[in-house]
Amino acid sequence: MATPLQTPLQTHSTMTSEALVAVIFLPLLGACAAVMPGRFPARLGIVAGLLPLPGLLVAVTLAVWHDGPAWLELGGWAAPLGIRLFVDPLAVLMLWMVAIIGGIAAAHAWFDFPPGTGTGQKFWPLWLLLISAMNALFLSADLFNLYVCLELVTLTAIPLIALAGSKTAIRASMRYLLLALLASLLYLLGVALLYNATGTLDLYLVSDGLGAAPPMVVTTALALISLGLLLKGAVFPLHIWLPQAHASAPGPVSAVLSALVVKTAIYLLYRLWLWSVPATVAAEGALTLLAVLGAGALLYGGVLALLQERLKLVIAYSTVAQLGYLLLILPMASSSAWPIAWQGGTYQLLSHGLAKAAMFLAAANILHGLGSDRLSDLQRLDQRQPLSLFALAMAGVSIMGLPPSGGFLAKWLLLEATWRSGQWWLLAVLVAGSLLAAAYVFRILAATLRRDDPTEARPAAETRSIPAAQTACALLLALLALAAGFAAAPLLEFIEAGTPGTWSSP
Amino acid sequence: MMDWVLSATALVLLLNLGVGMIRVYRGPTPADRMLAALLFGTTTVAVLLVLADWVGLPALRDVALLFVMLAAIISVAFAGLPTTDEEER
Amino acid sequence: MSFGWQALPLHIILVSVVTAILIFALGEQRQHTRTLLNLAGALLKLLLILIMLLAIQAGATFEFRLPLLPGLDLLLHADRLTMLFATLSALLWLVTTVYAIGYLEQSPNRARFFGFFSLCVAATMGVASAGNLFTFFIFYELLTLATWPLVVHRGTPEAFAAGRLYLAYTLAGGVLLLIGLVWLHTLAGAGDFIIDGSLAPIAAGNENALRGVFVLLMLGFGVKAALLPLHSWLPRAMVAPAPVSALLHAVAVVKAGAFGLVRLVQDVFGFELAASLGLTDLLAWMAAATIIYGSVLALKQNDLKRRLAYSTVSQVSYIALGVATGSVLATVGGLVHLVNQGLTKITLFFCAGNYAEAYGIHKVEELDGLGERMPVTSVCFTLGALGMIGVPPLAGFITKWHLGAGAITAGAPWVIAVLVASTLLNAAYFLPIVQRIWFRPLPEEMAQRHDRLGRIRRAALITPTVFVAVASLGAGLLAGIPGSPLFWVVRLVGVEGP
Amino acid sequence: MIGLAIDSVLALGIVWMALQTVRSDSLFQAMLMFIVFGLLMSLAWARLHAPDLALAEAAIGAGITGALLLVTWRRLQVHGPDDSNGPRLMTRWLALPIACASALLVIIIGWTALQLPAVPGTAGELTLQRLEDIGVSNPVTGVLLGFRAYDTLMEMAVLLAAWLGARAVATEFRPGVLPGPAHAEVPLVGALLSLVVPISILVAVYLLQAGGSAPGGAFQGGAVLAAGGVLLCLTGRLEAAAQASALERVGVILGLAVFSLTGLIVMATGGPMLALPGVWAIYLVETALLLSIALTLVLLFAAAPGLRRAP
Amino acid sequence: MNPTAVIYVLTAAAIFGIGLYGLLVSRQILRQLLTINLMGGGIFLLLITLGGGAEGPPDPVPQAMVLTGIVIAVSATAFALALLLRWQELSGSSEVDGDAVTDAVTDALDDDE
Repeated sequence: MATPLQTPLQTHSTMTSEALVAVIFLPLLGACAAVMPGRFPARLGIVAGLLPLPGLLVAVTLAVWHDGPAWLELGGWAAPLGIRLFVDPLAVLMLWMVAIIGGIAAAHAWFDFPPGTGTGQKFWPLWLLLISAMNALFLSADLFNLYVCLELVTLTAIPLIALAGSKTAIRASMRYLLLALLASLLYLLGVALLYNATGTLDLYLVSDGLGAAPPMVVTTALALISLGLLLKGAVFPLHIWLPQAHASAPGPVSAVLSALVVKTAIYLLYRLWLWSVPATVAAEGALTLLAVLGAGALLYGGVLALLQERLKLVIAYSTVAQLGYLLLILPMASSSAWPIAWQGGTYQLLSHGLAKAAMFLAAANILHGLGSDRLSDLQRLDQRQPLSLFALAMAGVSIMGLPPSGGFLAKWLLLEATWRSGQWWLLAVLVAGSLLAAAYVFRILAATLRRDDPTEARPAAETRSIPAAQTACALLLALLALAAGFAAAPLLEFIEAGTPGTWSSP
Repeated sequence: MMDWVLSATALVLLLNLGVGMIRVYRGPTPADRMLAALLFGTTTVAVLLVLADWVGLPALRDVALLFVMLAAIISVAFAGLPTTDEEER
Repeated sequence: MSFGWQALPLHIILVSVVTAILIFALGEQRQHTRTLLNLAGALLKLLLILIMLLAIQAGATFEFRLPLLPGLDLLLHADRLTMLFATLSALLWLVTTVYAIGYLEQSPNRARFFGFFSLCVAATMGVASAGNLFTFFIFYELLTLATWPLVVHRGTPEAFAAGRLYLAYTLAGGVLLLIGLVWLHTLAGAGDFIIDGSLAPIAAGNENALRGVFVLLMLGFGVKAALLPLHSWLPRAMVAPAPVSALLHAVAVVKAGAFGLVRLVQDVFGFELAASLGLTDLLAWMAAATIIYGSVLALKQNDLKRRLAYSTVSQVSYIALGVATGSVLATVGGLVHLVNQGLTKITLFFCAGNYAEAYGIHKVEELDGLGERMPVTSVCFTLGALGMIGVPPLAGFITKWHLGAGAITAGAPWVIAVLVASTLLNAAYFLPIVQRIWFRPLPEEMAQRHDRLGRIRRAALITPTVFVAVASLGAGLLAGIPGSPLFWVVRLVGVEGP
Repeated sequence: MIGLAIDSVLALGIVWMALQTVRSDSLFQAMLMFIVFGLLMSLAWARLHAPDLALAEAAIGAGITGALLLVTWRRLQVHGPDDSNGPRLMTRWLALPIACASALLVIIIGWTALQLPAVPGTAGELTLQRLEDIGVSNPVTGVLLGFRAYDTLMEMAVLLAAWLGARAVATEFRPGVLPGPAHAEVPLVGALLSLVVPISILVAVYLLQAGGSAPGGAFQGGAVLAAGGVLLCLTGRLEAAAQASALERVGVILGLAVFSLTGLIVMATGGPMLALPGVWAIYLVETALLLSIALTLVLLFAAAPGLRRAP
Repeated sequence: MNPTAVIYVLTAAAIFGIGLYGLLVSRQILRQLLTINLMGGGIFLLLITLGGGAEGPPDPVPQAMVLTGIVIAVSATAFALALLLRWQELSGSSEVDGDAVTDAVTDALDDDE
């Protein structure tokens, strides 16, 4: 049923293959370089590992744009014997997000973790490995390889959280680690069953065998894999580890965690349910169930975000909520509005990533400048850190789904899809979710404009200055989130080309 | 016949292990537990050697060899542990 | 997509946006540069609008198109209705800016204030020149975003409470609007909505869907236009500084809602279609109810600005009433009130601001005898009040005359009754104020007080007040000559109306 | 019949050990049970015709993991209040439903797995058919360094990440972290060391070269070598250092770097990515992997950024 | 499926379940790590048994998966133990205050720092 399986496939020119491989291996080797002592290897590793990524992705994007999705067989072994990489518009989109958000967050981190010295020595190898792991994950077409990638993402992300060093951070890391390991095991158990039911580990060949396998086996396997991914992706009600972990991590790490790392699990859920599961498996109910969880996330996360007293916790709970949007589109997979829903979902993926990363970077600047991120301490932020506030507000506009922003276009598409497919409950959830988002974003903004002390006795010097470049990083991401509200048409066309095959209703 | 003898031997050795398990479980002193655990290593080696023939995998003798070596490490690791009140019980 | 001459509406928006960005960037301290920048921006914008006005008179067309989503473009264009609203808001921006410079002298956070003020005006220009409902919605929401910091500007708990209420209403309204838009989009497919009669071909069989869309859109616009029962945010927002009130009531926000209703009836549905679906009656009744209700509540208010606010609730609905009544004359009455109400109400708010700044007066009963202490302001206030009541030949009269005459031609004589009742109520809540100002003695303690204004500030506050008062006077007295608002509206309706 | 009896005894033992690991009151006892569980698992692998796994389980599962757990437990004892006998379980009202849910899951998994039919044409069958293309006769090595070499490479990255993570959280070096050097004074320990350490190197090399045709390979060999290193740590010959030396850093990234670069060079010369050109390349990569695995495991055991010789 | 396979499949399922139960109800982090390793053992056993280990040499692909899995498990355990040491250093306890699951829920509303 999936598009890529029905179209004749080709491996693109070697140039593209090399670009794909480089996207994974440059940061990986960069990490190796950053392990070595001294400033130079670290800087070399960072620059060589991150800077070429956009250029490589241009080549990959053009190739996918012109010739469609492509495989790359590693070692020259065809699936199911070997492992292959698969690149399609969705994967390209994710790679771009890693390159842009990972790159900008890295620029932000450069100042807090100077390469090659002190904490920088600990930070950069992990960071580069994380980037490499996410790129590998988005490209991998093999269920077991994805398990390894998931573990690599987990085992690089958690130490990065722990680098914050606070008691809360260590505690959150510990809990995240235990639950992430549990999630991986559930995933692995499901994969074990799938392999024995189908004889293959290839994400896109599994579907061939699933029809013949006993339904009970398929159900159990898919349920276990999904459960694991829902836990890794912090989907309500399995989100319990996320808020503290994301809120207590160092700023750039929070940005990447919320914008990219949790998305890896959602991405795999998409791959599993929209590519691997064939139409013969009655998946309608499962997709609706996932959407119900998404709706729960949207509402619960929104309400909880509204109750938090610390800025970073508000943003973290906002992540819990916003992930819900990504699951809401699933029940529309069998409707005629699916291409619109797909565009809306993926555009939400993109704009939330940009906006959320901007918010976390801005929050890091604020925390660093003010020494606190309690909402009650944010008074007169417009005087003290106007640019960080500006970034926060711009990103907030996108999170709320108000124009002009990428978030607005995503919300429009989602609304249109729900309307066209007649899924009224989804429509209601979308509306409620966006109103909740508006409530918590404006709550932050209100806290920053408040002036309990009208005489302005507070000296301006209490604000610690932060490097202009760090402010610029947050601003840049926020502006990108806004720009996503203008330059959508070609991007959406590209996304639409990769819409997973539309189902025929059983 | 040979097969029967081998498998019976393996079973006896395994049951032997089970008795050892009881000692590890019951204690009462850490020394009891440690000795039982060391006995374990030895018996495991024996089981592996029997299995090598019964299952028909000579490579299992390598495994047995490995266990012999590791037994030394585990015993040092045990010996290095402090005795706590709980274990003196 | 071209950024040249054709894209003039975009450039007019950008003038305000750039002004806003520069003001933000300048920071709090550079007061003189900011003032200069502000005035330059306002003047440049006014100039560009005048050029565009002349060009349109000469038959030029303007269009800027940027594809945002497949089948949905950001479209800016300029028709006569655009020009009516754009000219009004640009002119009042200039005036209000001058007034605000004087009003906010020495108060904190001026950079923020003027920055968001400029953004509001940019959004208003976007609303005016939106070429389709999608674009309209974008700028409409932008307007919400840009006005919120102004509403909460004072930073007090009351200000934030008002801000919360404002957001609750406008964002909920935005959601209704959005849903209506999505619905309309799925019905009518791709394309621009503001094409007269474009919905007629699909009307058959979709009557109820179109009714649903109309109601949703009407409620969405109704929030900002303060239609009953969606009005209660407006009086609460009175905690904001006087220039903000002027902005909310006259320049941008309420007007954007009313303008949306005009676009909805005139352009999106077309009067014929809306009337045939029974929708104009609905709107007319809601508007009539709002007119009466607002006036009655205004009567009860003791706070001057709150009384003015309820007056706005009432008066803005004249616009909707005129458009919904449908005949040419009534439409003229409604549209001309867009301008007349703006000029008159801004006069009144400036005066209220002057009283508050000079003597700290907020209540109606404190106004006794102020005519002798603040003659200029008081004369302006009186002119505004009389204009609101509709005393001939002032601006309000022009509106009411056309509305009444139009209602008769449209066969809706009940509108006359509404007008009469409203006029009596207007008189009932305005005349006592006028009477207090001129015919009550000044209290003893007031006689000893001096006003708190310096010379320069007084000039900065009085000049704009006089200017808008004269303009509103002119809108009534000189309604017959070419160039007057009535002149424009008649041409507009003559060419484009139903 | 006796075969079944063996299987039953082994299976019961495994389940019982697992149960005791969860249930026993003292944490120390739970760890012992877990180590015994590892031993029995190793026997199960032997029974299930998987000597590669038996080797790996013995060396890594029971050996290294067991030593790691014990030594961590000891550090916890030394550096903190003894709460290993504190409340073991969470509130009881939740424990019962969790037990029921777990039991249900066991039934579902068991039932599901028993329903699985044999599927023809699996990846494993293909592997056996195409093994000669790789050039090694041990199919497991063929998969690990041939058909699914990419997994192995990523797995090395995971190992590296674990060390990086441990280094990131080990903020300060605390003396006495490893069992004290008191054992160095015991005469027998020195003799033991002089015997076991060379043997571990020998066994590691043997396993490495055997890996091509017989069970063994870089992982098992690396673990055995690491076991030797662990012994040196345990007896105080090696101790934790606050910084890794350059040589250690090279060692840690060696496997990953050599593997990736070999793959990239092959691709640069026109071959497919990660296709190792011939058996010599496999051995080259395996040697690098072995060194990295051994060093990383020892470092992880020490929970320290680096190691140095005890004075 | 031959009886040996049945025995080991059931054993695998049982270990996984016991591990899961232990993970969810334990308060001690060290024990939680033990249980995670138990669960992993269950999965590995299932893979090999289903891969035909009861009859002869099992499918090499699951064998490779298990080998990889064992190394990943030891890596994760080692890192977790390092993190545990750090946690104890900061908090003086080797438990994440209270229960892994219920506590996280109450965390939702509390912020300590």
